[in-house]
Amino acid sequence: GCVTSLPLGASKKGRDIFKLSHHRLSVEDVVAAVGSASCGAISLFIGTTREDQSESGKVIGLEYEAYEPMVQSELAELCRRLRARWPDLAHICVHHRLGWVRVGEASVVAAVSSPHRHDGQRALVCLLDGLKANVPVWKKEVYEDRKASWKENAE
Amino acid sequence: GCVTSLPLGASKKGRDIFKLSHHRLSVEDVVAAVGSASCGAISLFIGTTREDQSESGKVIGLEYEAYEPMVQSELAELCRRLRARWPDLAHICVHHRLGWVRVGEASVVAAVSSPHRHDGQRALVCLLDGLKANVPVWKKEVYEDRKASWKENAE
Amino acid sequence: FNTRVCVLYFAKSAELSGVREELLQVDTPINSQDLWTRLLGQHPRLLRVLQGHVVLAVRHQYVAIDDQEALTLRDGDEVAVVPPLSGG
Amino acid sequence: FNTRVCVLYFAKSAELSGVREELLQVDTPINSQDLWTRLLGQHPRLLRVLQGHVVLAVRHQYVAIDDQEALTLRDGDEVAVVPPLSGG
Repeated sequence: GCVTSLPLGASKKGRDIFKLSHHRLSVEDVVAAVGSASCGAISLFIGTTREDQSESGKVIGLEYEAYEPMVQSELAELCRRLRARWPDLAHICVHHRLGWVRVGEASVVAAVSSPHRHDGQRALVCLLDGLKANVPVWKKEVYEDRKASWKENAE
Repeated sequence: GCVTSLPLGASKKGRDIFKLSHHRLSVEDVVAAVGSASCGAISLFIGTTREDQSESGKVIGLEYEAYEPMVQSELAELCRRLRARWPDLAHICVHHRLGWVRVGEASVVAAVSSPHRHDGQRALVCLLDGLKANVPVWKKEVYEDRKASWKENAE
Repeated sequence: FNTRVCVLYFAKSAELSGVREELLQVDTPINSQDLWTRLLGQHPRLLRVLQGHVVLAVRHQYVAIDDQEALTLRDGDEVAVVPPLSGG
Repeated sequence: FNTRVCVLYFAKSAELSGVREELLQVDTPINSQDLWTRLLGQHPRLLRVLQGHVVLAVRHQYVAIDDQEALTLRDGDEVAVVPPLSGG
């Protein structure tokens, strides 16, 4: 199927929820996934392709691919590191697009819930840093003339 | 009416959108308010009352009030400071509840859009710090026995 | 010189004063401490609880109680009693 | 000792090799550099472009090309060619 849902089981403190999807991402779904009666703070990030992002021409969209089982294992490892650093984190959720993503659509939605705001906000920054640095996902920009180029994360 | 919508006009770089509402906050509305074709990053925060938050008994909800015109002027001033520090910020949006808010419902949803992720995430932390420190909004916790106590932000 | 300002009470200060809004005659110019003392005279219960935990807002600008600057007030100016904030 | 591993190519490496997946006979134990050399022998175009910009993943663990440790491979083990990441 198009959707790979990878619930990784519950740690003592909370759930790690990863999903790779060929369909539009839902912010509501990610918010619901990290919602918790005991957690006051949800920190969330939405990454979207910008228009006119490239020097190589007008970008019309992105084509994503992933090494899916290793996305799962790398995200799980990343969450373990976040939970070691911020033991109070409740739930962590990452939804990432695969395949064709038009300009203006979200390619990633990530969220963290935590009892205290600062923990969650810091953990979210590291979650996205780690995602970009270590999780095997690739995108190529596709231009108006149908040419394309593989991107590389600077971070 | 119940809803005070305070569009503060556009700065050169983007919109500052503030809303005080007696109704459930919509994450989708806040995301839409900061959406921008030229901005790749939306950083968002949702603050929700936690269950069993207090030593004074089980919290059943919060009662919020605000000095509304000064909420507007203080948030505008806060946004001016954020834009001075991070000139690339696109749009800033804060929706805050007023009146009775049950445990588990969001009391604040805030978001910032920016071309680059780190700017937006840092600005959002400061937006919430500033909101808690300077924007004239008050809440009292209401307990099962209908007793209540006014809270004070630590930050 | 005598002027009539609109005093707003919020949160705990509204509970303690028993009013949310009132018109009040004050001498102007007046500094923040004297303005606060005037409010205390009006609502003595305010003192006990809020002393040291309150600022004023005059025409939507915060003013510390111990600010020495003389405020020139005009008829209808808003003065708000601002107990500790707890938004968010 | 000879074993048959499953090599996966992603992104630019899949474009350059022309395949996304193939079975490959390799000697084991083998270090990362020799494994990479074996892949280059299979797909010479990989070299020019990806040399210095690629890591491998062996059984879902990243291994740098210049890692000296000998890898003991078994039949069916996954080896992936990992060009620079661009998720998010």
